[in-house]
Amino acid sequence: MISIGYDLGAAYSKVVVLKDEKVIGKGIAKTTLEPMESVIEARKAALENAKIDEGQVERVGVTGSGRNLIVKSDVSATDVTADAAGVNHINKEIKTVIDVGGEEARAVKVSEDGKAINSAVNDKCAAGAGAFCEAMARAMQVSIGEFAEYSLKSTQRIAINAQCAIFAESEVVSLVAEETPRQDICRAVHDGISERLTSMAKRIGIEGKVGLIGGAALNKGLVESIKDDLGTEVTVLPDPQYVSALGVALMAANA
Amino acid sequence: MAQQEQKEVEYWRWDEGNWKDPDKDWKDAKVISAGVDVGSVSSQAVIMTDGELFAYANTRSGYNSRWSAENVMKWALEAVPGMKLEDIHYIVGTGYGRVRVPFAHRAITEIACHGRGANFMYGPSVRTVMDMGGQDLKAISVDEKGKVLNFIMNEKCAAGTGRGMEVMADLLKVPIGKVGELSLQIEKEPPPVSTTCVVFAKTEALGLLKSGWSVPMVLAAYCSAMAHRIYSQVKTVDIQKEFVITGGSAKNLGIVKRLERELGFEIYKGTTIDTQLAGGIGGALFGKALYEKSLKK
Amino acid sequence: MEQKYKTAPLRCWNKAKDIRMNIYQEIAEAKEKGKLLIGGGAESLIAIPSGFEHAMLVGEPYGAAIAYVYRENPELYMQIVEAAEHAGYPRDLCAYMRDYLGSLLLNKYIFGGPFPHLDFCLQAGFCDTHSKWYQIVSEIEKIPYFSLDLVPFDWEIAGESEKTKQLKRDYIVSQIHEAIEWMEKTSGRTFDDEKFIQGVMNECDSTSVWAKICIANRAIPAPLDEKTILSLYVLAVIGRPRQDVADFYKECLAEVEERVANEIAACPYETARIITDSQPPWFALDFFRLFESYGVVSVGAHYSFALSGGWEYDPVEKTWNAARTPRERGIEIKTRDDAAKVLADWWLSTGTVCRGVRHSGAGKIQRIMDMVDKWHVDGVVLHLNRGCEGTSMGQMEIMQALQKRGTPVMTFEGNHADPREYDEQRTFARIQSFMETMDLKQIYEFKKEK
Amino acid sequence: MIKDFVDIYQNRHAYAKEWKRKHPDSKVVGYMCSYLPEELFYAAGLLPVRILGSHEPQNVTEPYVFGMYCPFSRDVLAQGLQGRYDYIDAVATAYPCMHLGQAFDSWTIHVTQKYFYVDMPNRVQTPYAFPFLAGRLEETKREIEEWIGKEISASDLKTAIEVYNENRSLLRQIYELRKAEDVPLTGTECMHITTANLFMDKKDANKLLKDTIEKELSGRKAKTADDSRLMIVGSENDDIKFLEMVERFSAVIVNDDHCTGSRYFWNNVEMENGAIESIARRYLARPVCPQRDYPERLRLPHLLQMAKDWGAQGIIFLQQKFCDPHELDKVAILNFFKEQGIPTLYLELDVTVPLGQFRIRVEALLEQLREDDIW
Repeated sequence: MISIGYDLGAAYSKVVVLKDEKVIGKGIAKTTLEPMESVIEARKAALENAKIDEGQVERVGVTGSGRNLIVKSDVSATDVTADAAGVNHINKEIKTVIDVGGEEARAVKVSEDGKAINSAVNDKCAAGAGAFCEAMARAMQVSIGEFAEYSLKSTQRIAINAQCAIFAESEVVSLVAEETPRQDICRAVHDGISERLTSMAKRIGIEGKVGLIGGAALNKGLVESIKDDLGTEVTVLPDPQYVSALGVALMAANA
Repeated sequence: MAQQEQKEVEYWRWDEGNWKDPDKDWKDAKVISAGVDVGSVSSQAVIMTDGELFAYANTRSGYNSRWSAENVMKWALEAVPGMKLEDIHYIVGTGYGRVRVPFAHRAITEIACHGRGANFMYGPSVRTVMDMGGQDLKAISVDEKGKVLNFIMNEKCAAGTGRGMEVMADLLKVPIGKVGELSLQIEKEPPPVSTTCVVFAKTEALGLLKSGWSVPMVLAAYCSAMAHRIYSQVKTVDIQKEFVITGGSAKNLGIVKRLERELGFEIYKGTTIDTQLAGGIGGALFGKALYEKSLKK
Repeated sequence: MEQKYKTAPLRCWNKAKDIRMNIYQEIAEAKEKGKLLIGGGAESLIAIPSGFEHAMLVGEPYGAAIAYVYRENPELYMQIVEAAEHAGYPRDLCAYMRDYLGSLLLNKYIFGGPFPHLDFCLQAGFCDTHSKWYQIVSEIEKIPYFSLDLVPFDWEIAGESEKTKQLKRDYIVSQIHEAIEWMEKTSGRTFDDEKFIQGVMNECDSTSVWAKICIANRAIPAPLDEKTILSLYVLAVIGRPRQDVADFYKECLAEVEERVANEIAACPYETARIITDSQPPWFALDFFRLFESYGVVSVGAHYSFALSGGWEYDPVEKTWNAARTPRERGIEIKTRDDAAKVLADWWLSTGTVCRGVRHSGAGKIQRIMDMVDKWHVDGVVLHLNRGCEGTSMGQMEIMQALQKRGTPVMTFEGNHADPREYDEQRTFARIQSFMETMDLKQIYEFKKEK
Repeated sequence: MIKDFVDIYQNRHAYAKEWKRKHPDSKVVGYMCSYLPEELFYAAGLLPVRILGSHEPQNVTEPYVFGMYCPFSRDVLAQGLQGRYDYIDAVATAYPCMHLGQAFDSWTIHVTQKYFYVDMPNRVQTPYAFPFLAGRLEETKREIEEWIGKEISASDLKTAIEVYNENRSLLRQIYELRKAEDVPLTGTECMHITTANLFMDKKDANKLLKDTIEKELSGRKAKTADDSRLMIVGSENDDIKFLEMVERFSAVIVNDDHCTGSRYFWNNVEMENGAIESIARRYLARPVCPQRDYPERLRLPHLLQMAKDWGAQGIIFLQQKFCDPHELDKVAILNFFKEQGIPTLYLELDVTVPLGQFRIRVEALLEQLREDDIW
């Protein structure tokens, strides 16, 4: 059984190809002004990576805010359900998942059998999403990578008080003006985002192991802040940005 | 990810540069004063001779205010052969980095400086000054001397600021200077975007393009949303004519025209001076006054 | 999939609509008809002015009506809500109040014409906003203002002492007398005790019968869905002391019981039942229809049950029944003072909205759990209402309690009277996830009503 | 001495624990609103301590409190959830406002089961509020007696009232000193005193206050006549960091209208025949919190009088983000001072203050006040 899963988010399109519940191909592409462009590019990459052609795909699953772009599918599910299915397949011990996408962040409680029991989503403000980091990195004139590295070197804690990505820049600027060490500012930004993420998780109640998925899970600085906030171990799942796509591919296979 | 972005063309970048009045010689001046406006997005250094505009530089702020201040001042001086920093009698620092201008004699808020600067640029009839800066919106009501009577600033949300427009320009691959006119090249005014939150507006803009909107339409929708937000902000101070705009976004006709529609009257545009210089000019004028005061003592 | 149950439109629905429009018409014409026109809030013991020929513009439902305008005329709505913001009232304040103030400041009556000029405001404060709301209104309108202080009973499980209860009764009774004398002085009109007594009796009848209607909705299939309930409960909110309203509810109860007897369902596909809490986003009730496309019917809300209902606690069964009216208890009301005492006690002991605002803890949780059991509820939807922090009291605690108990619960942030703070796309997405977590499949495609 | 108050402000819990060690057979009651008649509890030999936030970012309250409720109420609840007040034996409040009410309800569910709740009337302007409150206080007295298992005697009450009255008078004295041209203590120092006082046994506090007035404040000059004189008005505020920032400029805060400041102690209990009645009258007559200021607006003349008597040139309106009662008074107050020609600045407080964004607003206000200087 070969199934394909699409996770069409606001910032990226992610595609996963499964053969008998094993990942055989992955593809990712940045969303552009031309909607289908990134979908096609990501699918192409995934199929090439899986070394199969489209004809061999038996089942199709779609999730993500852009899921209506794919007209014909066997399963269409919200990110919450796809997250739960994907996480549970990779690591059964994880009962609470935090998914940090480009503009959306969510926390999902997962049942024994990989169903979503409960979930919370970040509200209308983008603070607490990946885009926040990008804006901050830009204000600091460093790359996302360096941004995370700096934050790990931080020695003192400061609180950044701003709920808005762009406006937090001015807090950052005034911190810089006060000649606060760069690494502490980076840490403060990560703490700020982490605070919002963990708040969400706490609203639905944290149980079992905590897993982290979504592109921002690759940001070591953020992961560190989240660990501190929760005071527990946090597992970053392999290929975190593909977990939703994997989940919905699974659901398609079992549909 | 961010690295990739940096390779791409930076559409948000506006022209930087420096200028000197060819017909003036600073050696004839009794008082040479300067205002250095270090903002969160851009920095300006303005040099005035006996209270008249003489030279300036305008550049992007670095993340370290001190460097930005030194850098922009250096640039302004480069425009003036032979002038050295020490030749300037009094320097006022203003803007976010005002306390970090190493060579400034005094720091004064951009609120006071924009009030004073607008008074110089547009004349004593100015009553309301709207500073549309990089991350702040400031509505300032002033008297005939340009003295601040009351002011309001946006809290905790940068929606409707110049910085947001830069992100839009970047997203739609339109040079920032062209955004305004392009947004006016439409048959019919589209409904404004529902959110001016920079991050969400991005998604919304993408959505609109997907549903077949043209780039000018999207820009129009974003400009009118920004204009509306700006209007709601100024509405809380009592708006009086003449109403002028300072700061970078004043150059964006797409916003200005739509703001006029909301206000129901024309925004006063009687100046030839670059609106981004208002803060620096105000600073330089305070510098002159403070220097003369110090002589009297 | 064919329908599980037969369904039929509610016969008395149009009558409800007419009574509502009449009331707003009477308000518009009050002046030329020589009646007093009074402004105030829904929980303001609106039976008190019954002793006068009067009409009352009740603030909350009027705010809701303004929010509803957003559907047909978003521009007009924006003008109104922004008028209040431009006057300096922050956006996180009570959305009903902001809509109301905007309409007043623009002098636009949402049902046409200028904002009707009020003779005075008579208001009762039970949340942080109400007494200030009408203070601001009377300052803008330069009219007299009287505000009662309503200190509600605590929930029964708190075991409040009889002496404290008596103090609260006395406090309200003396304020009712104070209010009546004040109104006579301010208006120069004489107060008719007979009419007042009738108003109080009607108030008790209307609210007691409404509770019976809610109880009838325990039946499976549910004879009423929440969207319908919301268009019925509003009559009590704006006119419970009126004869026509009291009579209407008796008629309505009869029809609902008839529906129960004949298994006539509100939702022909009923497979699961939910309740909600706090006011819904009035301008976007479509989300109830999205639920129905999954065979999910909302059978009510603590909010609509409590605001219009008179409930009596049964300490033995630890549950709430329809309160017995003074008539049913054989209490005779002869004088103004009798009526004041009955009204005060009725409000204190049978109303559960205000006590939920002052004491949100264990008591409100107990009430919600009771509803979950008695109305056979499979899931609870909590509207985290940015527009009304009073009805949002205790909601997060309720969510925790439901999770402990294993009852599926969904929250969504929104605003009952400010569309700018309600994101329909995201709310629909959350509902879909919620349905997926409840393992429910969509039965038919949902189309948004125009 | 001031530094002792600073020390108690910073180590409030150490103080209470020490007090408990010294009074082994007595109890501590944490309370949430300045309308709580502390005299009743003090008369019973209990120590009432105000529960305030710690101004640290936190999210332990997230599961229990709706996001629209004010940062202060969340910060207060957070203290309980984090076990900082683990030494209190009961929690108490007079009806505060919805947000703090939520913090109280959640506190009784998750932190301290034993509670006292006083139905403080809102309509303090009606004569019928008095018999209600007096009766309610009799009940509270009875509840306390049942809890501690002994009667509160008339003389206990009398002493408690005397101690609290003395405390109020001493604080009032300190505020009187702030009328001077060269203010003997900064607003920051004063806030340390008034706030620390909320955590203290008033007998200790009174001693310390006397010493400070006699030994430290006489002849002291903390600020000079050139500094701009400001008054702060608004909701709960013990935001030392903000005051420090303001007073780092050439400015001094000379008075306030906050429930942790002047509203707490402005008026004494006037002893009449009955102690309980006298207490009830005091709480009905005290400077009001906005949601109790109707139908008449009694705050406006009171604030103006304070501004005049203390020579405040400008007013900073400091309000907890999302605080409805204060937002409902905001328009009236700002317009009122505009008519009076006194410049105002309106700021929203959060758990931590965005100093970067506030500094410029404060500086601009001060520039506005300094006629002669740059203009």
